Amino acid sequence: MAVVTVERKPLTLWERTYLPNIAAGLATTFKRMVKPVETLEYPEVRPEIPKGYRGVPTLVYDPNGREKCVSCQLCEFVCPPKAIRITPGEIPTEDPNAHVEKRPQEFKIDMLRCIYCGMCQEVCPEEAIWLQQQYSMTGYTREEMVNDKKRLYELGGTLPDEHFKWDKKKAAEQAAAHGGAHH
Amino acid sequence: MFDFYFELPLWLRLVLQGTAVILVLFPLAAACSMAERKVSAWIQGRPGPNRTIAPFLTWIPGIQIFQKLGLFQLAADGGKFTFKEDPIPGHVNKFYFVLAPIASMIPALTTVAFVPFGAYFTQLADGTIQALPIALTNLDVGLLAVFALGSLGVYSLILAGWASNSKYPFLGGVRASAQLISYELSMTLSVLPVFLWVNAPGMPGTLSLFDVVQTQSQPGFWGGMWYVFLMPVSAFIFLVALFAETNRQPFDMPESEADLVGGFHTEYGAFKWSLFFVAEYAHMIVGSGIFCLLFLGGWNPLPWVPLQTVTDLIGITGNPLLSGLLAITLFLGKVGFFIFFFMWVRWTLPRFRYDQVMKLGWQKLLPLSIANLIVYALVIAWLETR
Amino acid sequence: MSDVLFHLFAIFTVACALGVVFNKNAVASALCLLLSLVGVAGLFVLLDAFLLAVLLVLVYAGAVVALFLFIIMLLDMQGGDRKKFTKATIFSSTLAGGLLVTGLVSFATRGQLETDPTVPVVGNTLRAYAEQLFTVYLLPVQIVGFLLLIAMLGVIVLSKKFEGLDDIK
Amino acid sequence: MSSLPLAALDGLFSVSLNAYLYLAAVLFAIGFFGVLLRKNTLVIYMCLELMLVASTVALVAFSRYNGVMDGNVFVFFILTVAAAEVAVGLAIIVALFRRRQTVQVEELNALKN
Repeated sequence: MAVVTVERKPLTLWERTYLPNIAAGLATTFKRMVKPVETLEYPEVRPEIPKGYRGVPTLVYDPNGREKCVSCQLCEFVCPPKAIRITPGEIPTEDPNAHVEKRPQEFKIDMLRCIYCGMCQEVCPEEAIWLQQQYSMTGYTREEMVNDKKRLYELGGTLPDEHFKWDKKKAAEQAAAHGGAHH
Repeated sequence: MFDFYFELPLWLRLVLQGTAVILVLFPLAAACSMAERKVSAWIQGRPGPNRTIAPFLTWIPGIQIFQKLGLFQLAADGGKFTFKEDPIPGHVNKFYFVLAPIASMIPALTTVAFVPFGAYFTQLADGTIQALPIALTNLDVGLLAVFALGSLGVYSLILAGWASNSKYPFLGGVRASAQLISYELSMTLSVLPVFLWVNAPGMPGTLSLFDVVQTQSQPGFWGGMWYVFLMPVSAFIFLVALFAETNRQPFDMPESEADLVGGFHTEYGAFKWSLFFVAEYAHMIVGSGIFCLLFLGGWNPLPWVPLQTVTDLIGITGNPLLSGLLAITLFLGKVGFFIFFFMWVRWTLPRFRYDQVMKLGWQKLLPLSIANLIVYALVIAWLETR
Repeated sequence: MSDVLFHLFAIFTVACALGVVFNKNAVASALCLLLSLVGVAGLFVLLDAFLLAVLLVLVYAGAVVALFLFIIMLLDMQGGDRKKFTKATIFSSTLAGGLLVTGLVSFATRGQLETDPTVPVVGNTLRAYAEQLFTVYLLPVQIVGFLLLIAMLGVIVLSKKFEGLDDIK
Repeated sequence: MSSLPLAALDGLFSVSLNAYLYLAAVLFAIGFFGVLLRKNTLVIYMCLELMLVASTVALVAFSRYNGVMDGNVFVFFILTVAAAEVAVGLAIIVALFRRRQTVQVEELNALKN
């Protein structure tokens, strides 16, 4: 590779006093000073959270109000700091969602351990756990910093769903049962 | 109206005047610390301290302006400094450790005595208007006295550094002594052309700061000219040396938060530390005041527009009180701009390394100021013999 | 009142001067010297020599003592004198000092000195000093200027590091 | 020049010249005593300065009481010479310290014997 030597122009006497550069610097800082401030008055003015922000992990309902989590425990398994603890539970047969078979009995995320890596969201086959826009978790005790199932759903709310995979499965089963009777 | 005042004994009047000036200077120095925080914030695109407010005052309409300006933060800081626990580390030399911050206040407050803040006009019996200085003392050797007392300020820094008995403060103290001696030379030499000019034959032979301003408020092109136009190099050297003498960035070698933790005041806290702080700002105020008096026409509003033109225009020349107030306002306005300039420069220029500070002082500024002095001496001599 | 001020300043100056001599710590000695000089400046003011008072503070207190402190810190001396004074030293120096005081005081009292306190103040203006310095004392001024130049050169030479010289030790 | 003459405070300039001379003598003797007594070169230097200052007190007092300027002008020269002397002296002390690691006069005895 050819080496190109760039001739550096020697500074003139006027430039060597650094006065022109000092004046330019003063002008820059002064311009900066008359511009409006760039910080937000935080508790009153909240920053605009961009889409895809990875905040606190939460659990979500689908638009029908069904818990999406099926307690497969993949997130618990993949979680690097082991912040997630899931107690799986059966869904009783009289429940309208009985065809999903399982849902978490208890779902705890220890926010003192969570590193906001988003792997739980990545791994979830049901798109049930989402890192949403909530970015500030505070509490007075260690216990307060552990989000249980109720709190996780409170934080998560309902997200739109395009797949309705369990409904489709139920419909398919029913159709199969029906069709089977016909054929 | 104020006759009763002039009937008081001299010593009582002096004490009252001195107290009044200190009572003005102290809050002014404290206000500078808040100004510093606000200006720093604005330059960095932040609003700065704007939340603190005394809860029992919130009902007053318009008080939010002071809240936004951080005035209550200032009061809170002052309260904190006063009432906070003030531990003395076990390894220090206690007597000198306590003495140092007190010693720092002495030159800071005494130099003010020699600075005239303004002038007022009185009508003499024969109808001529005479300007009189508003100052504690109008010494013939006023400027020298300010330099002399100001140069004592270095001892508090040396003492603090030495008494702290710890590496970084010690280095800060040593740096302070070397830096302040180095720059004092250029500073003193830089003002000599001004006094050569003022003391030229036909001019009042004096070192008084008031008379320097008076020579800048004459009618005519040469009479009304501010010395910053006449002697820009002098003004520049004086300004740079002033930055070095007040330990402001980019010459903050004694403090050097970057490399010496806090320099000479590393071991200090609470009230003692705040005394150093106030002393530094008081030095800044007095230094800017001297600069304004020497080079920026003191209390004259504009170059070639002396104060008396303005007072004549609005018809308060005969009123000592109003003309005096106007002069003080103009002067303090200029000083305020300089305080702002100090802060402005702080966030513009990078800090020097210590060897660069020494090199600049001895190898650049000192020869420059000597050359400047010689040139002006020759020019003034030539003008005289012409 | 100037009587009272004189006594105050005199006692202050002498006490601080004694502090210079008797302080074990060199830094404390230097600070005592500083205070003593301030006292002398006060005396100058009482004698209506304002310019000299200011110059004394500017040159001596501002620069010389600061230089002393700088050197003391640069050399980082622990304490002042390492060895205790011998009795002979103390005795002989006290004797010499006492003799000097006696001699000077007797000399000062014996002469017929003009002590008229109503002499008008002359020449506390800058102009008076300047006229004296640049007319009567012009040659001394130039000689002193030359001396300063030589001193500066001497200091620069002295503070250079000499290479290739072996230690005398 | 109308700067506050302190004597005007009570309208009487009552201290006699002898008082100033005594003071100068005592100051000079203290400096001399210090030069003889102390072992630290720097302190000896300070005592020398004290002696010089004592002489300036006498000069200024003479000048004031005789109504002449010469004593005051002499103080100028004394100040200048003292400043030069201190600069050179301290440079010598630093050079000495570099070489011998001490500033105690008793240990600086290379010329002895």
